[in-house]
Amino acid sequence: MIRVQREDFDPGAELAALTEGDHGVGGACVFVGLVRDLAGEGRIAAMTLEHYPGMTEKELARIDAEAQERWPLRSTLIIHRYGRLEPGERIVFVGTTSAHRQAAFDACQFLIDWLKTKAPFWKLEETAEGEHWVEAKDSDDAAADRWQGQGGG
Amino acid sequence: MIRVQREDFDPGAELAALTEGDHGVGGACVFVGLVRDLAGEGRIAAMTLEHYPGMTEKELARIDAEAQERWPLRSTLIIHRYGRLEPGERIVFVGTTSAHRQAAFDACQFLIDWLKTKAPFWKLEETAEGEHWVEAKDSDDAAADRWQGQGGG
Amino acid sequence: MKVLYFAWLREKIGTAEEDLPLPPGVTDVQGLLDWLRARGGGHAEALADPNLVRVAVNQTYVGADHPLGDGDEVALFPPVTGG
Amino acid sequence: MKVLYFAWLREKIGTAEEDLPLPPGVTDVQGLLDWLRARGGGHAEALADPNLVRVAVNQTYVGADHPLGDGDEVALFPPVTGG
Repeated sequence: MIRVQREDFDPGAELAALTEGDHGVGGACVFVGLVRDLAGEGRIAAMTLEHYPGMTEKELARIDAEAQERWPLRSTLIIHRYGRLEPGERIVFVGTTSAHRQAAFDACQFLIDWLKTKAPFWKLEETAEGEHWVEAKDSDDAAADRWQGQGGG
Repeated sequence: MIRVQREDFDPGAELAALTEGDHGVGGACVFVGLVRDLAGEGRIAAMTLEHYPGMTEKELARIDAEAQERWPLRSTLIIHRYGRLEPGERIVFVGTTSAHRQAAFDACQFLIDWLKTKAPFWKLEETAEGEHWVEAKDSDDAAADRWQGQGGG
Repeated sequence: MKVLYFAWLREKIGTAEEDLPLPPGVTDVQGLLDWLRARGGGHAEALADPNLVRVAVNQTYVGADHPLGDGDEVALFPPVTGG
Repeated sequence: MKVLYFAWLREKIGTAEEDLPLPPGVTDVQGLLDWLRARGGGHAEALADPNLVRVAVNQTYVGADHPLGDGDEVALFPPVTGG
Protein backbone atom coordinates (compact mmCIF):
# COMPACT_ATOMS: atom_id res chain seq x y z
CA MET A 1 0.00 0.00 0.00
CA ILE A 2 1.19 3.53 -0.63
CA ARG A 3 0.28 6.96 0.67
CA VAL A 4 1.52 10.39 -0.40
CA GLN A 5 0.51 13.08 2.06
CA ARG A 6 1.38 16.41 3.61
CA GLU A 7 0.40 15.28 7.14
CA ASP A 8 2.59 13.45 9.63
CA PHE A 9 2.03 9.75 10.34
CA ASP A 10 2.22 7.55 13.44
CA PRO A 11 4.88 4.85 12.84
CA GLY A 12 3.69 2.74 15.77
CA ALA A 13 0.09 2.69 14.57
CA GLU A 14 1.22 1.93 11.01
CA LEU A 15 3.45 -0.91 12.17
CA ALA A 16 0.65 -2.32 14.31
CA ALA A 17 -1.73 -2.21 11.33
CA LEU A 18 0.82 -4.08 9.17
CA THR A 19 0.86 -7.09 11.51
CA GLU A 20 -2.65 -6.86 12.99
CA GLY A 21 -4.50 -10.15 12.93
CA ASP A 22 -2.02 -11.87 10.62
CA HIS A 23 -0.44 -14.75 12.53
CA GLY A 24 1.58 -15.70 9.47
CA VAL A 25 3.92 -12.76 10.08
CA GLY A 26 7.24 -13.78 11.61
CA GLY A 27 9.04 -10.49 11.16
CA ALA A 28 8.27 -6.85 10.45
CA CYS A 29 10.88 -4.37 9.25
CA VAL A 30 10.30 -0.64 9.37
CA PHE A 31 12.42 2.23 8.14
CA VAL A 32 11.61 5.82 9.04
CA GLY A 33 13.51 8.68 7.42
CA LEU A 34 13.72 11.99 9.27
CA VAL A 35 14.90 15.54 8.53
CA ARG A 36 18.41 15.96 9.94
CA ASP A 37 19.55 19.39 11.05
CA LEU A 38 23.03 18.95 9.67
CA ALA A 39 23.90 18.09 6.09
CA GLY A 40 27.53 18.60 5.31
CA GLU A 41 28.44 22.21 5.94
CA GLY A 42 25.37 24.31 6.77
CA ARG A 43 22.76 24.06 9.47
CA ILE A 44 19.36 23.18 8.05
CA ALA A 45 16.44 25.30 9.23
CA ALA A 46 13.91 23.31 7.23
CA MET A 47 13.34 21.61 3.93
CA THR A 48 10.55 21.61 1.41
CA LEU A 49 9.72 18.48 -0.51
CA GLU A 50 8.36 19.13 -3.98
CA HIS A 51 6.85 16.22 -5.87
CA TYR A 52 5.04 15.31 -9.08
CA PRO A 53 1.46 14.52 -8.08
CA GLY A 54 0.17 11.58 -10.08
CA MET A 55 3.55 10.24 -11.12
CA THR A 56 4.63 9.93 -7.47
CA GLU A 57 1.74 7.61 -6.67
CA LYS A 58 2.34 5.68 -9.89
CA GLU A 59 6.06 5.16 -9.20
CA LEU A 60 5.54 4.20 -5.56
CA ALA A 61 2.86 1.70 -6.56
CA ARG A 62 5.19 0.26 -9.22
CA ILE A 63 8.06 -0.09 -6.72
CA ASP A 64 5.70 -1.62 -4.17
CA ALA A 65 4.44 -4.15 -6.73
CA GLU A 66 8.04 -4.98 -7.69
CA ALA A 67 8.91 -5.76 -4.05
CA GLN A 68 5.81 -7.96 -3.68
CA GLU A 69 6.89 -9.86 -6.78
CA ARG A 70 10.48 -10.35 -5.60
CA TRP A 71 9.80 -11.39 -1.99
CA PRO A 72 7.08 -13.41 -0.24
CA LEU A 73 5.62 -10.47 1.70
CA ARG A 74 2.53 -10.48 3.88
CA SER A 75 2.04 -6.69 3.76
CA THR A 76 3.84 -3.52 2.77
CA LEU A 77 3.33 0.18 3.36
CA ILE A 78 5.10 3.18 1.92
CA ILE A 79 4.20 6.65 3.19
CA HIS A 80 5.99 9.67 1.76
CA ARG A 81 5.31 13.23 2.87
CA TYR A 82 5.68 16.44 0.87
CA GLY A 83 5.65 20.11 1.79
CA ARG A 84 7.74 21.98 4.35
CA LEU A 85 9.36 19.89 7.09
CA GLU A 86 11.54 20.91 10.01
CA PRO A 87 14.46 19.02 11.59
CA GLY A 88 13.29 15.97 13.51
CA GLU A 89 10.15 15.61 11.41
CA ARG A 90 9.38 12.32 9.69
CA ILE A 91 9.67 12.24 5.88
CA VAL A 92 9.13 8.64 4.88
CA PHE A 93 7.90 5.32 6.27
CA VAL A 94 8.63 1.97 4.70
CA GLY A 95 7.22 -1.13 6.38
CA THR A 96 7.29 -4.76 5.28
CA THR A 97 6.18 -8.00 6.90
CA SER A 98 6.96 -11.56 5.97
CA ALA A 99 7.01 -15.06 7.42
CA HIS A 100 10.81 -14.76 7.51
CA ARG A 101 12.98 -11.90 8.67
CA GLN A 102 15.36 -11.83 5.71
CA ALA A 103 12.58 -11.20 3.21
CA ALA A 104 11.19 -8.38 5.36
CA PHE A 105 14.65 -6.78 5.69
CA ASP A 106 15.60 -7.12 2.03
CA ALA A 107 12.26 -5.84 0.75
CA CYS A 108 12.33 -2.87 3.14
CA GLN A 109 15.82 -1.91 2.03
CA PHE A 110 14.94 -2.43 -1.63
CA LEU A 111 11.89 -0.17 -1.27
CA ILE A 112 13.80 2.70 0.30
CA ASP A 113 16.70 2.32 -2.15
CA TRP A 114 14.42 2.40 -5.18
CA LEU A 115 12.25 5.13 -3.75
CA LYS A 116 15.35 7.30 -3.32
CA THR A 117 16.27 6.99 -6.98
CA LYS A 118 12.88 6.65 -8.70
CA ALA A 119 10.15 8.48 -6.78
CA PRO A 120 9.78 12.03 -8.15
CA PHE A 121 10.56 14.07 -5.02
CA TRP A 122 13.02 16.95 -4.75
CA LYS A 123 14.37 18.47 -1.55
CA LEU A 124 14.88 22.20 -1.20
CA GLU A 125 16.94 22.93 1.91
CA GLU A 126 16.78 26.18 3.84
CA THR A 127 20.07 26.99 5.54
CA ALA A 128 21.60 30.11 7.09
CA GLU A 129 23.24 30.74 3.69
CA GLY A 130 19.95 30.54 1.82
CA GLU A 131 17.98 27.93 -0.07
CA HIS A 132 19.46 25.23 -2.26
CA TRP A 133 18.29 22.11 -4.02
CA VAL A 134 19.77 18.90 -2.64
CA GLU A 135 21.92 17.10 -5.20
CA ALA A 136 21.32 13.44 -5.95
CA LYS A 137 23.99 11.19 -4.46
CA ASP A 138 25.98 8.61 -6.40
CA SER A 139 25.77 6.42 -3.30
CA ASP A 140 21.98 6.31 -3.71
CA ASP A 141 22.34 5.18 -7.32
CA ALA A 142 24.81 2.52 -6.21
CA ALA A 143 22.45 1.36 -3.46
CA ALA A 144 19.61 1.03 -5.96
CA ASP A 145 21.80 -0.63 -8.60
CA ARG A 146 22.67 -3.55 -6.35
CA TRP A 147 19.07 -4.79 -6.70
CA GLN A 148 19.34 -5.01 -10.50
CA GLY A 149 18.91 -8.58 -11.57
CA GLN A 150 18.90 -9.75 -7.98
CA GLY A 151 15.93 -11.88 -7.04
CA GLY A 152 14.18 -12.28 -3.72
CA GLY A 153 14.33 -15.23 -1.38
CA MET B 1 20.30 -0.24 25.41
CA ILE B 2 18.96 -3.69 26.17
CA ARG B 3 15.95 -5.07 28.01
CA VAL B 4 15.00 -8.66 28.82
CA GLN B 5 11.45 -8.93 30.04
CA ARG B 6 8.36 -11.10 30.28
CA GLU B 7 6.00 -8.20 29.46
CA ASP B 8 5.01 -7.01 26.01
CA PHE B 9 6.42 -3.74 24.62
CA ASP B 10 5.04 -0.92 22.47
CA PRO B 11 7.09 -0.71 19.24
CA GLY B 12 5.77 2.73 18.36
CA ALA B 13 6.67 4.21 21.73
CA GLU B 14 10.09 2.56 21.63
CA LEU B 15 10.78 3.88 18.14
CA ALA B 16 9.65 7.36 19.16
CA ALA B 17 12.00 7.27 22.16
CA LEU B 18 14.92 6.24 19.91
CA THR B 19 14.63 9.39 17.79
CA GLU B 20 13.12 11.80 20.35
CA GLY B 21 14.90 15.15 20.46
CA ASP B 22 17.87 14.00 18.37
CA HIS B 23 17.90 16.00 15.16
CA GLY B 24 21.05 14.23 14.06
CA VAL B 25 19.03 11.13 13.20
CA GLY B 26 18.43 10.72 9.47
CA GLY B 27 17.07 7.17 9.57
CA ALA B 28 15.65 4.70 12.03
CA CYS B 29 15.39 0.98 11.34
CA VAL B 30 13.22 -1.30 13.44
CA PHE B 31 12.76 -5.04 13.33
CA VAL B 32 10.01 -6.77 15.30
CA GLY B 33 9.87 -10.55 15.49
CA LEU B 34 6.54 -12.22 16.17
CA VAL B 35 5.25 -15.69 16.98
CA ARG B 36 3.99 -17.31 13.78
CA ASP B 37 1.21 -19.87 13.98
CA LEU B 38 2.70 -22.07 11.30
CA ALA B 39 6.20 -23.53 11.35
CA GLY B 40 6.68 -26.23 8.80
CA GLU B 41 4.22 -29.03 9.49
CA GLY B 42 2.28 -28.44 12.72
CA ARG B 43 0.07 -25.65 13.89
CA ILE B 44 1.64 -23.79 16.80
CA ALA B 45 -0.63 -23.17 19.77
CA ALA B 46 2.04 -21.24 21.67
CA MET B 47 5.72 -21.21 22.46
CA THR B 48 7.70 -20.79 25.63
CA LEU B 49 11.01 -18.95 25.55
CA GLU B 50 13.49 -20.20 28.11
CA HIS B 51 16.61 -18.12 28.71
CA TYR B 52 19.71 -17.93 30.88
CA PRO B 53 19.19 -14.95 33.19
CA GLY B 54 22.41 -13.05 33.63
CA MET B 55 24.15 -14.40 30.55
CA THR B 56 21.31 -13.17 28.33
CA GLU B 57 21.80 -9.58 29.46
CA LYS B 58 25.57 -9.94 29.15
CA GLU B 59 25.41 -11.30 25.60
CA LEU B 60 22.87 -8.73 24.41
CA ALA B 61 24.97 -5.91 25.89
CA ARG B 62 28.06 -7.34 24.16
CA ILE B 63 26.29 -7.58 20.80
CA ASP B 64 24.90 -4.05 21.26
CA ALA B 65 28.40 -2.70 22.03
CA GLU B 66 29.79 -4.49 18.97
CA ALA B 67 27.19 -2.81 16.72
CA GLN B 68 27.96 0.60 18.20
CA GLU B 69 31.63 0.02 17.48
CA ARG B 70 31.06 -1.08 13.88
CA TRP B 71 28.58 1.62 12.82
CA PRO B 72 28.12 5.31 13.63
CA LEU B 73 24.84 4.88 15.51
CA ARG B 74 22.88 7.54 17.39
CA SER B 75 20.92 5.06 19.50
CA THR B 76 20.08 1.36 19.72
CA LEU B 77 17.54 -0.71 21.60
CA ILE B 78 17.16 -4.46 21.91
CA ILE B 79 14.16 -5.88 23.78
CA HIS B 80 13.77 -9.64 24.08
CA ARG B 81 10.88 -11.32 25.84
CA TYR B 82 10.81 -14.67 27.59
CA GLY B 83 8.03 -16.87 28.94
CA ARG B 84 4.95 -18.21 27.18
CA LEU B 85 3.85 -16.41 24.01
CA GLU B 86 0.94 -17.03 21.68
CA PRO B 87 0.77 -16.59 17.89
CA GLY B 88 0.80 -12.92 16.90
CA GLU B 89 2.63 -11.89 20.07
CA ARG B 90 5.83 -9.87 19.80
CA ILE B 91 9.06 -11.66 20.77
CA VAL B 92 11.85 -9.24 19.98
CA PHE B 93 12.45 -5.60 19.08
CA VAL B 94 15.64 -4.30 17.51
CA GLY B 95 15.88 -0.59 16.78
CA THR B 96 18.79 1.48 15.47
CA THR B 97 19.16 5.10 14.44
CA SER B 98 21.93 6.81 12.52
CA ALA B 99 22.62 9.90 10.45
CA HIS B 100 22.54 7.64 7.37
CA ARG B 101 20.08 4.93 6.45
CA GLN B 102 22.59 2.29 5.45
CA ALA B 103 24.25 2.25 8.88
CA ALA B 104 20.85 1.96 10.58
CA PHE B 105 19.83 -0.93 8.30
CA ASP B 106 23.11 -2.82 8.54
CA ALA B 107 23.35 -2.47 12.31
CA CYS B 108 19.74 -3.57 12.79
CA GLN B 109 20.26 -6.65 10.65
CA PHE B 110 23.57 -7.41 12.35
CA LEU B 111 21.92 -7.21 15.78
CA ILE B 112 19.11 -9.60 14.93
CA ASP B 113 21.48 -12.01 13.14
CA TRP B 114 23.88 -12.14 16.08
CA LEU B 115 21.12 -12.27 18.64
CA LYS B 116 19.68 -15.32 16.84
CA THR B 117 22.95 -17.22 17.14
CA LYS B 118 24.44 -15.88 20.40
CA ALA B 119 21.73 -14.84 22.85
CA PRO B 120 20.92 -17.77 25.16
CA PHE B 121 17.22 -18.27 24.41
CA TRP B 122 15.50 -21.53 23.52
CA LYS B 123 12.05 -21.94 22.01
CA LEU B 124 9.72 -24.73 23.10
CA GLU B 125 6.80 -24.99 20.69
CA GLU B 126 3.40 -26.36 21.63
CA THR B 127 1.65 -27.98 18.69
CA ALA B 128 -1.27 -30.33 18.28
CA GLU B 129 1.27 -33.20 18.29
CA GLY B 130 2.82 -32.07 21.57
CA GLU B 131 5.76 -29.98 22.69
CA HIS B 132 9.11 -29.84 20.97
CA TRP B 133 12.25 -27.76 21.15
CA VAL B 134 12.92 -25.67 18.04
CA GLU B 135 16.13 -26.71 16.30
CA ALA B 136 18.75 -24.12 15.44
CA LYS B 137 18.84 -23.32 11.74
CA ASP B 138 21.94 -23.43 9.57
CA SER B 139 20.55 -20.40 7.75
CA ASP B 140 20.81 -18.42 11.00
CA ASP B 141 24.45 -19.40 11.39
CA ALA B 142 25.09 -18.39 7.80
CA ALA B 143 23.33 -15.05 8.36
CA ALA B 144 25.50 -14.35 11.40
CA ASP B 145 28.69 -15.53 9.70
CA ARG B 146 28.45 -12.95 6.94
CA TRP B 147 29.28 -10.26 9.52
CA GLN B 148 32.57 -11.91 10.46
CA GLY B 149 35.44 -9.62 9.60
CA GLN B 150 33.08 -7.21 7.91
CA GLY B 151 33.35 -3.66 9.14
CA GLY B 152 30.72 -0.95 9.31
CA GLY B 153 30.33 2.07 7.08
CA MET C 1 1.24 18.83 -25.48
CA LYS C 2 1.72 19.69 -21.82
CA VAL C 3 5.29 20.18 -20.58
CA LEU C 4 5.95 20.18 -16.81
CA TYR C 5 9.10 21.31 -15.02
CA PHE C 6 10.13 20.51 -11.44
CA ALA C 7 12.62 21.67 -8.81
CA TRP C 8 15.51 23.79 -10.13
CA LEU C 9 14.52 23.14 -13.75
CA ARG C 10 11.23 24.84 -12.94
CA GLU C 11 13.03 27.73 -11.27
CA LYS C 12 15.51 28.26 -14.13
CA ILE C 13 12.80 28.05 -16.77
CA GLY C 14 10.54 30.28 -14.70
CA THR C 15 7.36 28.28 -15.11
CA ALA C 16 5.96 24.99 -13.82
CA GLU C 17 3.94 24.17 -16.91
CA GLU C 18 3.61 25.06 -20.57
CA ASP C 19 0.98 24.09 -23.12
CA LEU C 20 2.63 23.67 -26.49
CA PRO C 21 1.60 22.28 -29.83
CA LEU C 22 4.01 19.50 -30.85
CA PRO C 23 6.75 21.58 -32.55
CA PRO C 24 7.21 20.90 -36.26
CA GLY C 25 9.78 18.20 -36.93
CA VAL C 26 9.78 16.96 -33.32
CA THR C 27 8.95 13.25 -33.11
CA ASP C 28 10.66 12.08 -29.92
CA VAL C 29 11.99 13.23 -26.54
CA GLN C 30 15.43 14.07 -27.92
CA GLY C 31 13.81 16.28 -30.56
CA LEU C 32 11.78 18.12 -27.93
CA LEU C 33 14.83 18.68 -25.69
CA ASP C 34 16.78 20.09 -28.66
CA TRP C 35 13.86 22.33 -29.63
CA LEU C 36 13.45 23.63 -26.04
CA ARG C 37 17.20 24.31 -25.74
CA ALA C 38 17.12 26.22 -29.02
CA ARG C 39 14.63 28.63 -27.44
CA GLY C 40 17.59 29.93 -25.39
CA GLY C 41 17.30 31.78 -22.04
CA GLY C 42 16.12 29.75 -19.04
CA HIS C 43 15.29 26.75 -21.21
CA ALA C 44 18.82 26.56 -22.62
CA GLU C 45 20.32 27.03 -19.17
CA ALA C 46 18.09 24.49 -17.41
CA LEU C 47 18.59 21.81 -20.04
CA ALA C 48 22.30 22.45 -20.71
CA ASP C 49 23.56 19.27 -19.03
CA PRO C 50 21.68 16.21 -20.34
CA ASN C 51 23.04 14.16 -17.41
CA LEU C 52 20.94 16.25 -15.04
CA VAL C 53 17.65 15.96 -16.92
CA ARG C 54 15.20 13.12 -16.34
CA VAL C 55 12.18 12.71 -18.58
CA ALA C 56 8.77 11.18 -17.95
CA VAL C 57 6.04 10.89 -20.57
CA ASN C 58 2.54 10.38 -19.21
CA GLN C 59 4.08 9.90 -15.77
CA THR C 60 6.44 7.09 -16.76
CA TYR C 61 10.23 7.37 -17.10
CA VAL C 62 11.35 7.24 -20.71
CA GLY C 63 14.58 7.49 -22.71
CA ALA C 64 15.57 10.09 -25.30
CA ASP C 65 14.22 8.00 -28.21
CA HIS C 66 10.68 7.76 -26.79
CA PRO C 67 8.16 8.95 -29.42
CA LEU C 68 5.97 11.97 -28.65
CA GLY C 69 2.40 12.74 -29.62
CA ASP C 70 0.41 15.94 -29.33
CA GLY C 71 -1.66 14.75 -26.34
CA ASP C 72 1.30 13.71 -24.20
CA GLU C 73 2.18 15.01 -20.74
CA VAL C 74 5.95 15.45 -20.76
CA ALA C 75 7.79 16.15 -17.49
CA LEU C 76 11.39 17.33 -17.25
CA PHE C 77 13.15 17.29 -13.88
CA PRO C 78 16.51 16.83 -12.17
CA PRO C 79 17.58 13.52 -10.54
CA VAL C 80 15.23 12.84 -7.65
CA THR C 81 16.20 13.36 -3.99
CA GLY C 82 13.30 12.04 -1.92
CA GLY C 83 13.26 9.42 0.79
CA MET D 1 31.38 -25.58 40.94
CA LYS D 2 27.87 -24.85 39.76
CA VAL D 3 26.68 -26.59 36.57
CA LEU D 4 23.56 -25.30 34.80
CA TYR D 5 21.55 -27.03 32.08
CA PHE D 6 19.05 -25.45 29.69
CA ALA D 7 16.31 -26.48 27.26
CA TRP D 8 16.36 -30.14 26.20
CA LEU D 9 19.71 -30.73 27.91
CA ARG D 10 17.98 -29.78 31.15
CA GLU D 11 15.05 -32.08 30.37
CA LYS D 12 17.25 -35.07 29.47
CA ILE D 13 19.46 -34.62 32.50
CA GLY D 14 16.44 -34.05 34.71
CA THR D 15 17.74 -31.08 36.64
CA ALA D 16 18.41 -27.41 35.94
CA GLU D 17 21.38 -27.06 38.24
CA GLU D 18 23.96 -29.16 40.13
CA ASP D 19 26.51 -28.15 42.74
CA LEU D 20 29.61 -30.25 42.24
CA PRO D 21 33.13 -30.18 43.58
CA LEU D 22 35.58 -29.94 40.68
CA PRO D 23 35.96 -33.67 39.85
CA PRO D 24 39.45 -35.07 40.41
CA GLY D 25 41.62 -34.87 37.28
CA VAL D 26 39.27 -32.39 35.55
CA THR D 27 41.10 -29.19 34.54
CA ASP D 28 39.13 -27.91 31.56
CA VAL D 29 35.73 -27.95 29.85
CA GLN D 30 36.55 -31.05 27.81
CA GLY D 31 37.48 -32.89 30.99
CA LEU D 32 34.20 -31.93 32.64
CA LEU D 33 32.15 -33.01 29.60
CA ASP D 34 33.93 -36.39 29.55
CA TRP D 35 33.40 -36.81 33.29
CA LEU D 36 29.69 -35.93 33.06
CA ARG D 37 29.20 -38.32 30.12
CA ALA D 38 30.89 -41.10 32.11
CA ARG D 39 28.12 -40.74 34.72
CA GLY D 40 25.84 -42.36 32.15
CA GLY D 41 22.03 -42.05 32.13
CA GLY D 42 20.57 -38.67 31.23
CA HIS D 43 23.99 -37.03 31.30
CA ALA D 44 25.41 -39.45 28.74
CA GLU D 45 22.33 -39.08 26.57
CA ALA D 46 22.16 -35.27 26.75
CA LEU D 47 25.84 -34.79 25.99
CA ALA D 48 26.19 -37.57 23.40
CA ASP D 49 26.58 -35.26 20.39
CA PRO D 50 29.26 -32.64 21.05
CA ASN D 51 27.99 -30.61 18.04
CA LEU D 52 24.79 -29.93 19.94
CA VAL D 53 26.40 -28.74 23.19
CA ARG D 54 27.37 -25.12 23.79
CA VAL D 55 29.37 -24.19 26.88
CA ALA D 56 29.54 -20.95 28.85
CA VAL D 57 31.79 -20.41 31.86
CA ASN D 58 30.80 -17.55 34.11
CA GLN D 59 28.22 -16.52 31.48
CA THR D 60 30.68 -16.24 28.59
CA TYR D 61 30.96 -18.66 25.67
CA VAL D 62 34.11 -20.79 25.85
CA GLY D 63 35.77 -23.60 23.91
CA ALA D 64 36.55 -27.15 25.06
CA ASP D 65 40.05 -26.20 26.23
CA HIS D 66 38.87 -23.48 28.61
CA PRO D 67 40.34 -24.10 32.10
CA LEU D 68 37.96 -24.70 35.00
CA GLY D 69 38.23 -23.70 38.67
CA ASP D 70 36.13 -24.78 41.64
CA GLY D 71 34.21 -21.48 41.87
CA ASP D 72 33.10 -21.42 38.23
CA GLU D 73 29.53 -21.30 36.96
CA VAL D 74 29.44 -23.69 33.99
CA ALA D 75 26.41 -23.72 31.71
CA LEU D 76 25.68 -26.42 29.11
CA PHE D 77 22.98 -25.88 26.54
CA PRO D 78 21.90 -26.62 22.95
CA PRO D 79 22.38 -24.15 20.08
CA VAL D 80 20.26 -21.10 20.81
CA THR D 81 16.96 -20.40 19.04
CA GLY D 82 15.86 -16.95 20.21
CA GLY D 83 15.03 -13.86 18.21
